[in-house]
Amino acid sequence: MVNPRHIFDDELKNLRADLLRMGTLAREAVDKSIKALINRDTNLAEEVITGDDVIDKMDLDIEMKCMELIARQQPMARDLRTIGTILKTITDLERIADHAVDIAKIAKILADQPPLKPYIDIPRMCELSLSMLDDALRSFVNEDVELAKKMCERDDLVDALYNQVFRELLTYMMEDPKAVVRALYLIFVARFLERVADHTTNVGERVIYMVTGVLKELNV
Amino acid sequence: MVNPRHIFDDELKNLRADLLRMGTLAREAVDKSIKALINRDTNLAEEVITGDDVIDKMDLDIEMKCMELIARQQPMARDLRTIGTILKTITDLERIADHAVDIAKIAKILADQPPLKPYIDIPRMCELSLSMLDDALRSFVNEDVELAKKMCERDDLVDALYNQVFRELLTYMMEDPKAVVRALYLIFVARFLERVADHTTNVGERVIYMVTGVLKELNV
Amino acid sequence: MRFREKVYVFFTALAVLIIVGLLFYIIFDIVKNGIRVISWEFISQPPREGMTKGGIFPALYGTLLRTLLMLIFVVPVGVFTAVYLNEYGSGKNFSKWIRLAINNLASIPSIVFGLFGLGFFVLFLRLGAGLLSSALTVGLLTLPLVVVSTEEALKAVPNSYREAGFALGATKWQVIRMIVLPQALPGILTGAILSVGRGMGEVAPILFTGVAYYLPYLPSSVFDQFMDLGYHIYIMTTQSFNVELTKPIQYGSTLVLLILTFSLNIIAILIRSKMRRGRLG
Amino acid sequence: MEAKERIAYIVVSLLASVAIVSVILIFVFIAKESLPVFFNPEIKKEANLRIFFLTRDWQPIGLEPKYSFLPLIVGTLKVTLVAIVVALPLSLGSAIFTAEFAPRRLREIIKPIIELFSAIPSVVLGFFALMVIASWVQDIFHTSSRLNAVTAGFALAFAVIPITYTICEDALNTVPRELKEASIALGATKWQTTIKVVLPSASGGIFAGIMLGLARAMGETMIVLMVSGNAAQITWSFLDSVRTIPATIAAEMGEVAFGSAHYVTLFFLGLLLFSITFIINYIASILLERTQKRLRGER
Amino acid sequence: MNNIKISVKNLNIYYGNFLALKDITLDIPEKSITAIIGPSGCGKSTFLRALNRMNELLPNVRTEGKVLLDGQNIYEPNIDLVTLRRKVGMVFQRPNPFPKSIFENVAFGLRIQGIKDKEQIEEIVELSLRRAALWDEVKNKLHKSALELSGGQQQRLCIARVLAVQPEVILMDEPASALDPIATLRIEDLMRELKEEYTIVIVTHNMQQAARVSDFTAFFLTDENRAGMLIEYGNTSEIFTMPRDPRTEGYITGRYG
Amino acid sequence: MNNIKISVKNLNIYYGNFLALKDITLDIPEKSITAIIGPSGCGKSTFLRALNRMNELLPNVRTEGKVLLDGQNIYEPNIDLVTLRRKVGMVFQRPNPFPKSIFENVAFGLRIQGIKDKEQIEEIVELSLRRAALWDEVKNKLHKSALELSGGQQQRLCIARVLAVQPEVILMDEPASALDPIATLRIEDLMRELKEEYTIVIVTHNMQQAARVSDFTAFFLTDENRAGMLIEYGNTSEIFTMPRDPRTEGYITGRYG
Ligand SMILES: Nc1ncnc2c1ncn2[C@@H]1O[C@H](COP(=O)(O)OP(=O)(O)OP(=O)(O)O)[C@@H](O)[C@H]1O
Ligand SMILES: Nc1ncnc2c1ncn2[C@@H]1O[C@H](COP(=O)(O)OP(=O)(O)OP(=O)(O)O)[C@@H](O)[C@H]1O
Ligand SMILES: [Mg+2]
Ligand SMILES: [Mg+2]
Ligand SMILES: O=P([O-])([O-])[O-]
Repeated sequence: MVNPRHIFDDELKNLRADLLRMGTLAREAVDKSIKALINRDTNLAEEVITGDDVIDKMDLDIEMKCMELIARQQPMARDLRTIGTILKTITDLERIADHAVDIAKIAKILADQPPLKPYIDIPRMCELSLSMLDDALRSFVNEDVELAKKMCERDDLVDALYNQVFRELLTYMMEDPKAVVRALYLIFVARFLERVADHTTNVGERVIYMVTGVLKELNV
Repeated sequence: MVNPRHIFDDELKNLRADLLRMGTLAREAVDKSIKALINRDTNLAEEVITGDDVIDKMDLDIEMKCMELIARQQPMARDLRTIGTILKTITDLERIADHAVDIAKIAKILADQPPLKPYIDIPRMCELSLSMLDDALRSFVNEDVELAKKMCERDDLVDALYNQVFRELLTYMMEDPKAVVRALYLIFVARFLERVADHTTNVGERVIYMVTGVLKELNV
Repeated sequence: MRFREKVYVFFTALAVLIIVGLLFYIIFDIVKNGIRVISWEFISQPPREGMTKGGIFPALYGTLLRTLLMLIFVVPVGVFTAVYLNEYGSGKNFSKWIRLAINNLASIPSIVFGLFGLGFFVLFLRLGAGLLSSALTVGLLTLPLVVVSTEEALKAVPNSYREAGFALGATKWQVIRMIVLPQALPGILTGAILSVGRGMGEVAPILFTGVAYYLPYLPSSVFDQFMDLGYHIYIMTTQSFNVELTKPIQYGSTLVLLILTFSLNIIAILIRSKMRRGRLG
Repeated sequence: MEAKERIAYIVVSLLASVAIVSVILIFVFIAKESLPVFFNPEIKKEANLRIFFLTRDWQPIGLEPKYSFLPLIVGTLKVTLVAIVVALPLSLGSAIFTAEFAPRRLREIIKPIIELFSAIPSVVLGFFALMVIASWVQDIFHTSSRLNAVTAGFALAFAVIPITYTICEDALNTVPRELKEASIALGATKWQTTIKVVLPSASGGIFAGIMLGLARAMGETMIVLMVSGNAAQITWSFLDSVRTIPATIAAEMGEVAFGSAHYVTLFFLGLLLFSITFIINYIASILLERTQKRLRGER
Repeated sequence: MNNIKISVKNLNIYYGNFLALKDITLDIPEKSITAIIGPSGCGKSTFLRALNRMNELLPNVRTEGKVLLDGQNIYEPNIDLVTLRRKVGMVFQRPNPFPKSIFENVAFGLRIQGIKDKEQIEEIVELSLRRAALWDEVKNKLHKSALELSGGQQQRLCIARVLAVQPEVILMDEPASALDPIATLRIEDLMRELKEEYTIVIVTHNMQQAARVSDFTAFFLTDENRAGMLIEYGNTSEIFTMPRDPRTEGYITGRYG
Repeated sequence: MNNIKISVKNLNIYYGNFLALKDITLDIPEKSITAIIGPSGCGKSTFLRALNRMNELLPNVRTEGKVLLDGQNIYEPNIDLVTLRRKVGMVFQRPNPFPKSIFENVAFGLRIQGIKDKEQIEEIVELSLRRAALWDEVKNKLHKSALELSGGQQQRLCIARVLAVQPEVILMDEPASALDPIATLRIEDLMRELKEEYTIVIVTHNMQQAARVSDFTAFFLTDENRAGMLIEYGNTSEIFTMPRDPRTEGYITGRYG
């Protein structure tokens, strides 16, 4: 017997695919923005900045589709939670992409300034945040609560790294007035990456809610 | 003839009242955090920090109520848009409250440090942001599209102020290494206020969407 | 309160008991007294000795023949009248008149049919007093029976079948022929059987239209006079010169008539109940 | 295809008009044969409305034929009254029992059995009445004549019962089950439900059943012909022999000369009978339709 | 959670040999709306009719187990059915006013109780019609036939009719399935008002309706022998946002089977 | 937007003197599902039945205006009704299979066209049943009575029966209102598949159904004289998320009146 809701399921599937695509774009944006920063690649930075429009549009698109699906298909229970999750997750993804833009803008500013010091912690933060995002998206696709929970735990590492970067750069600033601007920007970058991880944690919480019906803040 | 949906209308009204209450709380949190900063009032700062739990809980509560209302009342058209608006708006309000906490934390740190300079621009930014938030909430209550639009325009002022504060503080930092930490924190505060205004703009966009059905980003 | 209600209900049950008891008593009495008389001879022989002896063959023959003739007339007329009423004529004035006529026919006392048969078929159409006049007269009398039961059967065919047929591009006659009539067949059959059962036992309408007291020969054409079972009973019981002597014959004839009409009615009931069950399933 | 349709329509319409034509013909012919009562001076002398309704004797055979309808009408009314008095409680009671109180199985047995009554030809009923009922009546009432209004009325009741029963039972049955359940769910007992909800709802149908039974009783020929004694007399006693209108026609039509005053009078009786039963049936059918409509929830 | 009004314990119902409801145990709280949902034939109506012993009007029904109304088992032999059914009123799927006047419909329950006092009757009739939110619409035609009302009005009249006998529990078997969407919403609204004073149990095919109107929802399903069972019972919002049983989830999201 | 299949122009329909539909103008696109919604009595069924001239089976109906099917006015006098109704098939509210075998039900439309070729008939029957997503369920009992099927299966059989005469348009008047929720969803699913090849117009009381299944939605309402009018017509998603007319908004959010 065919599932009588298969059309709705198809639409839901499309929506999830859309979300995943958006997640991937956001992830790439962050990745590229950090690459642009490190490699002083203004073109790449510009790409991230202009690319954000696509993501913003996807955000709107998906939201409208969700509303339409609610209006037209009267989802209940898990279906409804899925749509709720998508609705909230796209906001986080959109924010993540915005942070990528913020970073890219800083990359553009710093591109023609001498490097303060070799980038070590920031790429590590980026890597960590993005691996979290990967896991968040994967847990969404596979409805994998365990993965989501583990992923959320890693947020602490990102926070620790942020504090470390913050303190280090603070020292630079106090030591060398000429470094102030650059260091400040880098602090912002670190801060943005920390936010990326925070938003990623939100996604994880949402996945858990979607599957279990329980919504709990994990990154207090 | 009585409106056959009056129970649903009542529930929707409750939800709107909840949202308003949450908005007011968020607004107060921001207000208090800045007051705590200016007056070096660690108690007040602490109050903001602990008070955030209430707002977080409201966020969850309202979201769950929205989902329940969707599941149980099959809202359509404007009813649905209202619920969608509430769902998204609470995220913004929650973020605004979070930023208040961030500011409060900084207030605590800066409380036992000598003032860098008299606060002028930051209180103004705060005032401006909060007046925007007031208008946003009012436009939500009165479904006043015009007010929402005007409110969003003021975001540019906040941005301008932010840039001004940023540059000024940057100068302080470069001039005096001892000022670096304090200036840095103040930049963060300014940045947070700027974010508050951004989130407020989002609320405005949502109100416009709720009333007209058209969703457009106003603060690109 | 409760007790009083039980008493009421008891009285209604008593009514049933009385009616059913009487019915069984009638049957019992007739069977008891009639069964001894019935034999092959009784069925197959003509009456003898001034109708005090012998059988009832000519009467049985006459009855069956006139009923058969009646059937040939009444079934097509009745069925198609019903078809008209239910399929073609809804809302038309003509069908209001038909319906009025049918109701009217059903209400006319049988003796009035007899008068009419005499005045119209026998005298006016000059069909003479014979099988045909009688069959037509009785046919008119049972016409409402056929129309009503056919119409009921037609009505029981859900309208949605017809709409479905039309929506598939069928013509009216196709819908009637391929969907409605087959579906209504059991009902039509019941109507026909009931009309036979009814017509067979009617005496009043044939009194003046062709029945004979005694005939030495069987009718050879539809214009001939005939003997009839019911009439036979009537004559034997009221006009016979020695009622007591012919009592066994009276009972025998009555039993035969009763068996004929009952069996037909029982068949009709069976068909109907089967039909009803079929519709539910 | 078009032609086939047309032919089918024409054939069906023609057959359908048989009923109308018949009724008209019946009326026309009965009326035609009885019209001389008004228009033929010869016949008017012997048979006219004054004689029919204002004299007291029916003696059609003899030197001076007397054609008063009054004894016939009285006879008809007597047997009808007896028939209704006997049949009504029995059939209505049974209808209530079968429709409301009998378990379903029992009901499915009772109903066809009672309806089988209508399958008994009236000669057979007459015969039975002659053989059995007449003796009962004589034993009970010690009458001089076995054949009288009570006997005939009693026998007629057998003819009336199935009609009245069937129509009443149907009427009770068409009362929607939901109505009964509603009443019971409101705390009414079954009997209260029957009396307060079911009977009022079905009252039109029940009344119609009674009327139709009445018409049947008035028009029935063979039974009364066989067991009423056929004495045309006006008395108050129900234990006297009576002669009814249909029985008179049946008994006398066979022996009259066509066109004679007697012949015409008999046809006029037929016309009278026809008219009375027509009116009764008409009222009944209106009642029935109205009740059914009401129960179906139409206005 | 309110007090328990009706407590069903290990209820089994048979039609002849066919087990239509299997081992139902369930507590219905006072002054709330409890909805029974489930696919066709799962025994919803049977369950509902067990609560005022209406099943006994059908032949061959056998009931095992207990149904406690205010702690009293209604299946005990000494229970007075008439009193029980006045306490536990019932509203049916199709509006079924008696073919009498509006007034007489509502007065019916009083008259069969032998109440004769005209004023008292008038008072109760008005009160019941008011409670059923019908008074304003019919006050000028109380003596017109009830059959002239619209479907939704008729259904409210049926509710008024039940209210007049002052029930404590009102059972409703798909009370809105014969009505149009607006009339349906009005009936639902009325239910919500009535639950202030009465305990209401409804059966509905329409899941959305159960979701909209009820406080508690019971989900029934048939097992492999077509016997109806209780699958899940709880707060309506939980049932519709996070049901515990996957079969409930499947049913309410339309993916059952 | 697809091509226009049916174009209704200034349609007025009278029952006797009563104007039931007033000045309806509306274009129905090809290969899509168009839903007609509106309160009871607003003329939805009347409208639908105007599209294949089924109204003419009722007495006293008068139709003004035009209904163009592929540009051809079906109300012109020379139109062959039989052909029209084969082109514009209809599925009714209650499943109404003929009391014949499953096979004969589907073959009916062919037989009335005079098709005798056994193989051809068998082929078309199978194809139609497949298209109606019923083949697998009935292929082993084609000669069993259609009345033995479940309600949902019967309705799909009725759809197959229509498909067998190769219509271009399928009209459905509340095709799922007699079905349980699951069977309803299956019919809706089938509709979505059918719209790949056919133009479908449905009437439904169930707003949610219109929302779920249709591409376009027309909202009808009656005016003060009880004449049905078209209030709004457009994309289903727009109608249900941001209707332009406040009356539409009122109706779909349940606040009409
Ligand atoms: N009077 C009866 N005799 C025998 N079986 C019955 C009777 N009434 C119901 N049943 C059977 O009992 C089961 C439950 O029936 P019930 O009417 O309670 O179901 P339901 O859930 O109300 O269904 P629906 O939603 O179709 O009304 C079904 O299988 C049905 O066939
Ligand atoms: N055969 C008819 N004769 C007279 N009036 C009719 C007829 N059929 C329908 N009407 C009237 O025409 C109007 C429209 O009826 P229609 O059946 O088209 O409405 P509908 O929208 O389909 O309603 P529902 O949702 O109840 O099916 C109603 O006012 C109705 O009373
Ligand atoms: Mg049920
Ligand atoms: Mg309709
Ligand atoms: O989106 P945020 O600025 O609140 O991280």
